[in-house]
Amino acid sequence: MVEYTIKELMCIVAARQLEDNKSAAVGTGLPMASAMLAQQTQAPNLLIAFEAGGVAPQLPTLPISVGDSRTIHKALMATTLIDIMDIIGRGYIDYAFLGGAQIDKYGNLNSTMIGTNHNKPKVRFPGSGGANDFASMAWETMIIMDRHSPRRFVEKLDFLTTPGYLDGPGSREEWGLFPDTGPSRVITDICLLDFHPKTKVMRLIKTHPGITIDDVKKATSFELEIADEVGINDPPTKEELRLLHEVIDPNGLIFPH
Amino acid sequence: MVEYTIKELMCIVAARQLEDNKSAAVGTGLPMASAMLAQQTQAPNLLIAFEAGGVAPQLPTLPISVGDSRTIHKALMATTLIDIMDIIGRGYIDYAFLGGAQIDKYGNLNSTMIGTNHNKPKVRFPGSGGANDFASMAWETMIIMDRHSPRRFVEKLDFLTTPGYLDGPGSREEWGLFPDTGPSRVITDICLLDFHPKTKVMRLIKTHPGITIDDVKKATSFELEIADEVGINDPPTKEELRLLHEVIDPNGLIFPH
Amino acid sequence: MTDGNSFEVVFSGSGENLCKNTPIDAREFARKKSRAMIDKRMPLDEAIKKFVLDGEYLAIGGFGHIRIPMGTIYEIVRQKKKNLTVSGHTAVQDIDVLMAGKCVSGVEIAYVVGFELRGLSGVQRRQFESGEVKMTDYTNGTMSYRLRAGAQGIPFIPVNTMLGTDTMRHSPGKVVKCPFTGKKVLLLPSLNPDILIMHAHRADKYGNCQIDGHIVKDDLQARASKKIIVTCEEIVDTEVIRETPQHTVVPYFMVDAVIEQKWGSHPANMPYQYYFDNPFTEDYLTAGRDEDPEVMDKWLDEWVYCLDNFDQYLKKLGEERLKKLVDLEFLRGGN
Amino acid sequence: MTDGNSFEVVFSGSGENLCKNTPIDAREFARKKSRAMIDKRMPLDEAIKKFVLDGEYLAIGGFGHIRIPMGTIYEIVRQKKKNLTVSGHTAVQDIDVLMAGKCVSGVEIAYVVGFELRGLSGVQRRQFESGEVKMTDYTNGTMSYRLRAGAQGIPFIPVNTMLGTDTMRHSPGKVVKCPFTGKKVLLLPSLNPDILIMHAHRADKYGNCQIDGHIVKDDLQARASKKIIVTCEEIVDTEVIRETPQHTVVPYFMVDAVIEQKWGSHPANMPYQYYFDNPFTEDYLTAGRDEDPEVMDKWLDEWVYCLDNFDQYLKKLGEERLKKLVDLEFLRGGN
Repeated sequence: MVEYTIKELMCIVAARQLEDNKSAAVGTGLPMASAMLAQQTQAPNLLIAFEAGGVAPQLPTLPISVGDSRTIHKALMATTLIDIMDIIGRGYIDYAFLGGAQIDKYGNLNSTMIGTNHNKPKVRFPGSGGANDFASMAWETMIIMDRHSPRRFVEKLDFLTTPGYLDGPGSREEWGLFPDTGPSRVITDICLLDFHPKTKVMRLIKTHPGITIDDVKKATSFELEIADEVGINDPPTKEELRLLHEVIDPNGLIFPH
Repeated sequence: MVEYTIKELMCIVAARQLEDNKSAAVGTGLPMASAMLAQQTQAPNLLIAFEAGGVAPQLPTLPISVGDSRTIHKALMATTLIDIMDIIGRGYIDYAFLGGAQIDKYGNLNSTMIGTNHNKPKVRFPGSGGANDFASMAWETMIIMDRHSPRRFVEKLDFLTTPGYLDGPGSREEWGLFPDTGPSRVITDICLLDFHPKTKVMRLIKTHPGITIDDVKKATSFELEIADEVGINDPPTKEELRLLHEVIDPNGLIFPH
Repeated sequence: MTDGNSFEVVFSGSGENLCKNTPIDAREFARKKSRAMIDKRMPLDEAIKKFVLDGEYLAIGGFGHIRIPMGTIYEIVRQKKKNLTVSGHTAVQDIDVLMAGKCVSGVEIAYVVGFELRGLSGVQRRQFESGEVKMTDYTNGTMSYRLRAGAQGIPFIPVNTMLGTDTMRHSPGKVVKCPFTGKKVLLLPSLNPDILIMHAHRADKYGNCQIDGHIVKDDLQARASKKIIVTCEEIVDTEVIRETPQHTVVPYFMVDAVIEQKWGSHPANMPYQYYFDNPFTEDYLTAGRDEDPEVMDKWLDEWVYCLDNFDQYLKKLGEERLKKLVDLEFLRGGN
Repeated sequence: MTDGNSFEVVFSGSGENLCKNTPIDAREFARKKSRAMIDKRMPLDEAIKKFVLDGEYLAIGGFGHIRIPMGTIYEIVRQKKKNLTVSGHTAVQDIDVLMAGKCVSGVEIAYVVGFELRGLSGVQRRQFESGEVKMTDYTNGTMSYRLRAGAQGIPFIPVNTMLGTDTMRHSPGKVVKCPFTGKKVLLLPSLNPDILIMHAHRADKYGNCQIDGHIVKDDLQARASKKIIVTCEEIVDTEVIRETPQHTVVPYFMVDAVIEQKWGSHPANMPYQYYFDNPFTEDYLTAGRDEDPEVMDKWLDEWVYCLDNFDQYLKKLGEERLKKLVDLEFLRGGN
């Protein structure tokens, strides 16, 4: 049996969600590694765009930042941040690929603060960065949450930084967000979720190996939708792990050897 | 005595109006030639910008168009039309330098049509081009009108393409145009005019040699302000004419030999 | 939704927005395009057949007589496309030939009819003055601002120009007070053309385009438009594009067709490559100014209809003539 | 003014616009600058004394750890500037050093506190969580859109993002229905910073700046800001600029001071020149995370206050260390 870490599994499960011939705007860390892995596996024609202006680089190694010079290495275009935002607004980006600190049942994300007073937060996080823009304007949002726990999968966010389905069905449209957009997948350290097409509530579709449906329910503060048939994510293949360590992150920036 | 044509005189009188260390956005033809002449005479530091994106070129010869490759020849910047517009909107351009088919007493210009029905004009002219943008947003507008006649200096324009002082004092501000902007000079084939600081009505300040105040009044359909002392424009100097023919327009594009 | 403020509209223009696309339509269209690097080379006539449809709203790259896609313009005329609405953002010989070919039923005008220093066009005067072609007037700045809004995917944009003029009154613009500062601004609807035709210095076969010199507005037009046909002086290997990614003006995933067409802007000026063919344009203008419209029809017969394609047009021009335009561009032997 | 329509404001956010400049203020300021080509070279300390004033709104070029003007940042700290409001458009080590030096009283936030993959900053957490520094939240996209509006000279801009979120509720934005299409959009106030500090690859002595690679947002920041201090890796002859005018990102007439400062972005990444100095940043972060704030003060003593200028800082780093960053940038010898 192949040995792997949960972080590797998350990255690999996330990569498997990306279809070929689509495009992704990716954040730092796991989203970036997942998109790169997808290009090496089932989605060779996946177009990757970086917030700071890099479009379709030939990434020599994992960038440490969404702006670093790796993101424009032999790129097809090196442009501006606002041009990337416009390109997303014009409908050319299929996947926004993000993380967050807290998430609610509608896939709304908090990456701004913990606490109740915005002027004096208990913990101050980075804020939106480009996440709100990506999740507002890309067709689908893919979310990676690295610890699935009741404190992170909450009934009510301390701050709604980035839109999921807001208050539920129809709510994005009511506020003026583009039609037919919103989160489509959540990848955590214990499972894979999507959103119920009618209720727009997060729905468990696959657990990671060794995890039960009940484990997931216990790790979640809100009531999840559960798919009629909950599958189990295949563990990483040798080839997926090889690509991750040898091609995507040879220096062990995210995945130490 | 030096021989000259009226067109040469107009270009030279216009050039003399431009101060050093200022900037001008120029249209095709006489405005372009005047700005280039000013650079060769009293305004060596005059910055010239062209609508299509050329900023401060070293013009090898008179461009035939505000976009042609001469306008970016050894330029300091070759950018976009919208960037030039933004630069004007941000207050970096002192002079908009334009022409038109009709003008009224407030310095409003018509370059759109003759007739009463916009959908079926008697004569269709080019329209605004960048003129309305320039005259709306630059600090001062300099206007060259190549035939001073009652049909061109009219009480009421057939179409108000480009703003002067609109309906008179305060009218630009009332419509939301930037404060402290508007036309400052009109150069015609018979005289030089400015605008009365209070009434904003066009005011005769200098005639061309051999022209009387009465000639100007007769050539104008509306009632002009007349300066307390109306001067006479100095005829072109030999040096001004030499520069025009040898340096600015050696190929005789505007000023045939 | 806590606030009941409103935002007074102090003026509404009477003009018609001749482009019916909204940013949401443009998004839906973009969604269907593949993000894969696909070889998009095809013959120009095939590209026009496939992507330029009667009744569409057409945007044209370049400016005035600079870097305009004349090869594509001639082919549209040759195929007798009808009822195009054209974005007239300093439109000169490009729109003139389209109108001579009776392809145009509406124009959003910033600058038309004029050939800058060369005077007015007879073809355009006849068609505009007879009322047979619809017109809505704007300015060069506001046409760019409308494209910038279309490129951003917002339905309108505030501008500081056109205020108080008949250009504003005959546009669809609305004057409002800024809810933050009270300053009045004009709101204009965004613009998302159906199709852009443009001519670049180089592109790869997937459609990554680079332009040398001033971009003018091709970047905005590309981002705002639904479809793009690119002709270019040279098709290059993608590695060439990847060497200077900062130089890429249009990325491949926006582009539908790529055609190598050397001299594709003749008789216009291709910066750093060739200058205007002024005698050609003068002859063309003279034909159009003739009171007898058959004189222009004869010109079109000779230079468009009787030729199968742009290569035949170039052959008819002859190498000597084209070579001279290169000399002019590089200031060898007079203006 | 013929129409009585209105334009409903369906939501108004509660946030404060921390920048008080309007586009009209910015215009008045621009009017007074000379358009002449004047030698604007001066020592960095003099430029900061002259152009960065206590209480001003500061914009910083570059992005995250890329092309940020660190030499200028250290000098601002050395001069103990106070009560700056900073535009936090993916602000990382730049804003962190300013906050460590107690120069900052307010931040318009798109991204702060985080060092991307490297984790959170102790310095920023302490100052934000204590409430001593004012915050208004935005996003990277909307901060750029606000700058685009400031660059255009319009007082607000519609955007398609932030709608329905707390980011919107805590901003000064207003949601309205588009008067042309009925679609709801968020209006945000434009942004015209008092001063931009930026680091370019090259500039001439008049301030014409060129940047290699992705421009990120320096072009917009330059056009929106009242004053600009440029440091650059190399001051070049104006003829070099004139050879590739398409490459010019900021024209001279916007710029107030030009300083040649090789390695001016250290420890950040200068594309095509040098990569991150990761151990340096890690050491810095570790100092900031110490519960004892004196640890950071000691760091500042060592690397800022006890040095007279950036050249001494470079000397302290040593040539070997800097040379290694060039190797890293060109992928010689590992990441």
